Amino acid sequence: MSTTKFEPSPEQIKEQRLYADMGMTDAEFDLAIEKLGRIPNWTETGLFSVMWSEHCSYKKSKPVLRKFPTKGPQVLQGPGEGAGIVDIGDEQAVVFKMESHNHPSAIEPYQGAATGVGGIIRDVFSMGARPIAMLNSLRFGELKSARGKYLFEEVVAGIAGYGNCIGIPTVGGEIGFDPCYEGNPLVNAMCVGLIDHKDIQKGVAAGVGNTVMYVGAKTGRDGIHGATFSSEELTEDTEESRSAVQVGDPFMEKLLLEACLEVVKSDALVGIQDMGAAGLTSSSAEMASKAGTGVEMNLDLVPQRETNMTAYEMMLSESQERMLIVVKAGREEEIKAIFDKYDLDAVAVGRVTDDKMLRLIHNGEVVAEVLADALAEDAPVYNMPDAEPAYFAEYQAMENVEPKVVDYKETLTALLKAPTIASKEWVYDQYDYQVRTNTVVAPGSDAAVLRVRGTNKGLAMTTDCNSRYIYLDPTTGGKIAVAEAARNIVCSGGQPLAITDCLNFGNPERPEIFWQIQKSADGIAEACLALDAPVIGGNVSMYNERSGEAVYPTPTIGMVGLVKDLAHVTTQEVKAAGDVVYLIGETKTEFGGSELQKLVEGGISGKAPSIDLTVEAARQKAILEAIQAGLVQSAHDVSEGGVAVALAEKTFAANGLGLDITIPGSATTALFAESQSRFVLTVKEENAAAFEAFVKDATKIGSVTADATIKINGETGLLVEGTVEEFRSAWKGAIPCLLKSEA
Amino acid sequence: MKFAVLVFPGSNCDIDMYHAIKDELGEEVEYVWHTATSLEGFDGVLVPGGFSYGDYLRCGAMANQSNIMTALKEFAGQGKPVLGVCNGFQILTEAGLLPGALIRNKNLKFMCRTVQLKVENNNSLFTNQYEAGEVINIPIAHGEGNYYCDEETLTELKANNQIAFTYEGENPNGSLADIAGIINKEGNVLGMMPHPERAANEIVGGADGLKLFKSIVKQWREQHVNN
Amino acid sequence: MKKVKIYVTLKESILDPQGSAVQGSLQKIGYNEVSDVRIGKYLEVTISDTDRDVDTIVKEMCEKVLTNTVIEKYRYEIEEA
Amino acid sequence: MKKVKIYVTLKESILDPQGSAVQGSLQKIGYNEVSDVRIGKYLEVTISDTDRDVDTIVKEMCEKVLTNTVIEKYRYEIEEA
Ligand SMILES: Nc1ncnc2c1ncn2[C@@H]1O[C@H](COP(=O)(O)OP(=O)(O)O)[C@@H](O)[C@H]1O
Ligand SMILES: [Mg+2]
Repeated sequence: MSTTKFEPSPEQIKEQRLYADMGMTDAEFDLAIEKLGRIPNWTETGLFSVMWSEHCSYKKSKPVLRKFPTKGPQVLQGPGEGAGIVDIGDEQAVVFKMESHNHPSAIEPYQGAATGVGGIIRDVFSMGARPIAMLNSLRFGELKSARGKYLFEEVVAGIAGYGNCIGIPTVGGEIGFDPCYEGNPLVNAMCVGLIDHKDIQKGVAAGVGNTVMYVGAKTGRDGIHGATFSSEELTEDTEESRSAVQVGDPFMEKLLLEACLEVVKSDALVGIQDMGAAGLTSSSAEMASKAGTGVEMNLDLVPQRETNMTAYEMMLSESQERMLIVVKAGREEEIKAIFDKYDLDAVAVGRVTDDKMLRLIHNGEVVAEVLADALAEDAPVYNMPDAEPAYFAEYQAMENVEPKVVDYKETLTALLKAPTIASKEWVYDQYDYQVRTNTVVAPGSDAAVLRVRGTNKGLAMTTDCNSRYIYLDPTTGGKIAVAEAARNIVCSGGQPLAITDCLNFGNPERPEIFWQIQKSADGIAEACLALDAPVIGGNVSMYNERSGEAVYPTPTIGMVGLVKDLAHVTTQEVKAAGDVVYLIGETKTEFGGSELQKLVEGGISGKAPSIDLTVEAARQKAILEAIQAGLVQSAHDVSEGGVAVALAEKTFAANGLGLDITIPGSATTALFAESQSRFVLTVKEENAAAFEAFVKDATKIGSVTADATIKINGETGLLVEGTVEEFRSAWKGAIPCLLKSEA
Repeated sequence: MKFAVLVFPGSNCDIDMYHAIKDELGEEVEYVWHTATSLEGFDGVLVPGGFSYGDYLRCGAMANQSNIMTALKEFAGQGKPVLGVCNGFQILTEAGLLPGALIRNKNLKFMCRTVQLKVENNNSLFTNQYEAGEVINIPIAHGEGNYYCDEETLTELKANNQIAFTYEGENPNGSLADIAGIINKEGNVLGMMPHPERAANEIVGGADGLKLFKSIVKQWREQHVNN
Repeated sequence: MKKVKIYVTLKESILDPQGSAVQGSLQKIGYNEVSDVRIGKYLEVTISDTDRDVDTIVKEMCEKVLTNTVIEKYRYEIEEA
Repeated sequence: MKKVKIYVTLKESILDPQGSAVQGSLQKIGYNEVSDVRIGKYLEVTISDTDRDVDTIVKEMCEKVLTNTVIEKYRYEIEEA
C-alpha cells in the first residue's frame, strides 16, 4: 500500500493520534485496525473517519431510529435508500425526504442553504423520480441582531436561488424564531418527487464486471470532511477552519437532473446514488455493500477541478452536483451519449468486483483497500446514556395558569406580529412556487397541494414542528408535531400517507440532550402509529449547539398526503358571507410553550398542551370525511396563538369578508390557549345539519360576515373588534418591519 | 396550428408552455432543443421561461449564442409569431429581436405572485381576444424583469403602439412606463415578463392567459383560411 | 498565455439599485462618507497562446457575449500571464 | 473626495459556477483559446472628504459588508477624485 510522500505513515497516524483530528476516538481507530487487519494508511483513515461519522453512520442515533414504525401497505421503500417511496395508485408513487444543512448555513448562509436544497433534490432524483416540489423548515434567532437578520435573509435567498434556478417549485414550509437558534440556525429542506413504479432505482453496485461511472460536476477540494464537521459542535473557530465552503451550481444540477431522468429509462443502468456527504466514499462503499460486491476505482480518471489532488482529498471531497452510477458492461457509450447531450462529464472510473473490497488506485498504485461492509455497515453503534433534565420535573409540577391579558385586541395584534405567527409572504414571495404549473394550493394556506398531472388526484404536503412544546415535554411535543402535520394535510383535503423527519438536536453526548432525543422519538413513533403515517426516511442532525448552548429539540416532520380527488381541495380562508363557523375540539387552560406565554412572560415554562391521539385520529377522520363529502367550505387547524389567531388568519385572503364570533369560557383561554386537536371550519348554512352528522363534536361559534371586520364576543361581552385590514397589515408587515429595524 | 417550444439548457417553463398548448389550447406542439438549426414546419415559436444557462453572467446572454437563434431570427423575419415569456423575453432582447433590456427588480429580489396587467393594445396578433384596457390576472416569477430602454426607444414604442401590457396598480419590478410586455415594430414578436402559460387553467393560477394563445391561433386561422 | 481583466459596469444613465442598496446599508452602519456605490462585474479570462489577435478576440467576446451594450459598458486590460 | 475601486473575487479553491459556464459557452461558440474564466464583482465607491483614514474605512467596509470572507477575497485601489 502506498502513501503520498507528504502524508503521515500508518505508524505516525497511530502514534500521534492523527485520527483524532478527523473525529475518530481511540476505540474507533482500534476497531478500524481490527476490521482491516493492519493499521490504516492516511487515505484509509479518512475513509473510516467519514463513514463512521454520525452523519453517515448514525452510530449514536440508530437505537433511536429503531423506534419508528416504517412499514405499511402504502410503503414501497422505507428508510435506507436516498429517499422513501409511497404508493399513490395508478402505478405511480411519491418519493420524499428531508435533510438538514444547519452547520454550513451558519457559516455561509446563502451557499449553505443552496447546497442543502441541491443535496436533497439529488436524493430524490437518484431514486429515478422527477422532483415536483420543495418545502423547508427554518429556525432563527429573533431577528434582533444584524447577524440574525443576515442569516435569515441569506438563507431564504439561498433556498430561492437554487430552487428557482433549477425550476422546482418551493411550495411550503415553516419558520420559527427563538433565541436558542441565534448562533445555530436550522435549515431543513424537503424534496417531493413523483415516479412510475417501473422506474424505481436503487443505489446498488450489482453485477460483477459492470462499470462504475462518475457523472456530473468535477471534483474539487470543497467541504473535505463536511460529514465530520456536521457531527461536531460549532465553536468560535470552526468558521476559521472551514477553508473550502461548497458553492451550489443549480444550473449544473438541472442538467444532471434531466440527464439522470433520461438515464433511468435505460435498461443499461444498474444502480445510481448521489454523492452527498462523504462524496465518492459513501456512494461507492454503500453501493458495493448493499449489493454484496466490491468496487475498484481508478482515481486518476476522476474529473478534477483542481490540480494535484490526493486520493484522500478526492475521496473526502463534498463537491456538489455529482452522481455515481453503475452500468452494464459494454453499454457505457449509450449512457455517455445521454450525458454528452447535456455537456456533462460521464467517465468510467471503475468496475464492480466480487471481493467485497473498496479498492482505490491512484497514480498507478493501490492506495486503499478496505472491505466495503466495514465502512458502510460496521460502524460502532452507541447506546448513549440519557438522563432526565432537572427542568422537566419542575415544569411538570407547574399548574396550568392563564397569562395576564388586559386588552384582548392589542394582544391579538401583538400575537399576529410575533415573527413565528406573522405572514411569511416576505419569504415565499421569493420562491417560484408555481413553476411546472401543478400548484393548486400555493403557500399561505395549511398544506400546499399539487395536482398529479394526467389524473384527478393531488398531493398535499407540509412541514411542522413546535419545538417549544418539545423542549417542555419531548414525548408530548413529538406527538404534537406529527399530529399538527396531519391536521394540515387533512384541512387541505388529503389523507396522510407517511412522514419524513429531520431530527435536529444538541450534543447527544450530553445525557439530557439524549433524553430529549429518545423521548421525542417515542412521541413521534406513537403518533405515526395512531395516524397511520409511517416514517419512510429522514435525517439526523446533532451537535446543534453554539458555545455550549443547545437549540430546542427540533425534530421537524415533513408529511405528504393524498388528495383522492381535486374536488376535495380545501383552503383555510372563509369563502362566503352567511357560512356557519364551527370550532371543533375542546379548549383548556393550556399555555405552556404558547405564543401568549412567550409574549407576556418573555419565555416559556410549564407543561406542553396535552394530546390524546385517539381523539386526534377520530377527529381527523371525521373532518376528512366531511370534506370529501363536499360539506366544508374552509378548514384551518388551530395552532400557535390559539383560536383568535386561527380566526384572523381565515379572513386574510378572503377579500371583503369578516367574522362574527361568540366563544364561551374564560376569555384569555378561549382566545389564546393552544390546546391541541382543534380546528376552525366554515360550512354553508344549508349543509350545517349534514356536517354535524359527520363531525359530532363541532360547536357553532358564529358566522362569516360581509363587512370585513372581525368581531369576537365572549361571555362577558365584546372581546375583540377591528377591521380585517388592521389585523392583516399588522400580520403582513411584521417580518419586513423587523428586518428594516435598526440592529 | 403547430407550435415549437424552444428548450435551452436550464429552461424550466418549457413543460408549462407545452401543456398550455397541448392540453388547454388543443393545438399541436413540439419541443425543439437549442442545437437544432431549423424551425421548418412550425407556425409559431414559443421561447419559454426558466434559467437558460443558469442565468449566469446575464439572463439570456448565453442562450442567445445557440444554434437555434439563427433559425429563430429567420423565422421572425418571415413575420411568423414568436412569443418570449420571462427568460424568453430576456433572450429576445439579447438577440435584438426586441428593443431594450431587462435589469434587476428594483427591490433586488426574485418575486413570485399574481399581478394585474392592463391590455394596452388589443389589436395585435397576440392580444386580439382581449378587450382594450382589459385588466387581467397573470402570475410573475422573476428577479430581472425591470424593463429598460432609452428615451428614443420608449417614444417609438408608444408611437407604434408596441406596448402590449402594462402593470396595473403596483409596478412590481420598477420597469419603465410600467411595461410588462412589448411587441416588435412588425407586430409578430411579443416579449413579456408575466407568464400567460401559468394562467391557462382555473385550477392552477387562473385562465386569463389562455386568450393570448387563442389570439395567436385565431389570427393564424384567418390568414390560412383567406389564402 | 494572456490574462485579460474585464470590467463591466452599468452605463451612467442606468439606475443601479444594488449599488444604492449597498450604499444605504453602509451609511446605516456609520459610513456616512460613502456618497456613491456602483456595482459591476469583474472578469478574469485566461487566453492560451493563439495565432489570432487577442485584442480583437477580447473585443468581440465583450460585444457578443460578455456585455449587453444597451445597458453596460466595458473596458479591459490584457496582461502577459 | 476619493474614488475607490474594489475587486472582489472568489478564493481560488472555491468553485465558480458562473465562470465555468461562461467558459464552456465561449469555447462552444469558437473561442477555444479561452482556458479559464472567473467572475467577480467590481465596485466603485465614492468617499467624500473625511477625517478618518480612508484606507482603514475601506478595509473595514470590505470585511464587514462588501465581501464574504469565507469564500471571497478582495483588493482595492484608492484614487483622488
Ligand atoms: N419557509 C417557508 N417557505 C415556504 N412557505 C412557507 C414557509 N414558512 C411558512 N410558509 C407558508 O406559510 C403558511 C403558514 O405557515 P405556518 O404558520 O407554519 O402554518 P401552519 O401553522 O398551518 O403550519 C403555510 O402555507 C406555509 O407553507
Ligand atoms: Mg395549519
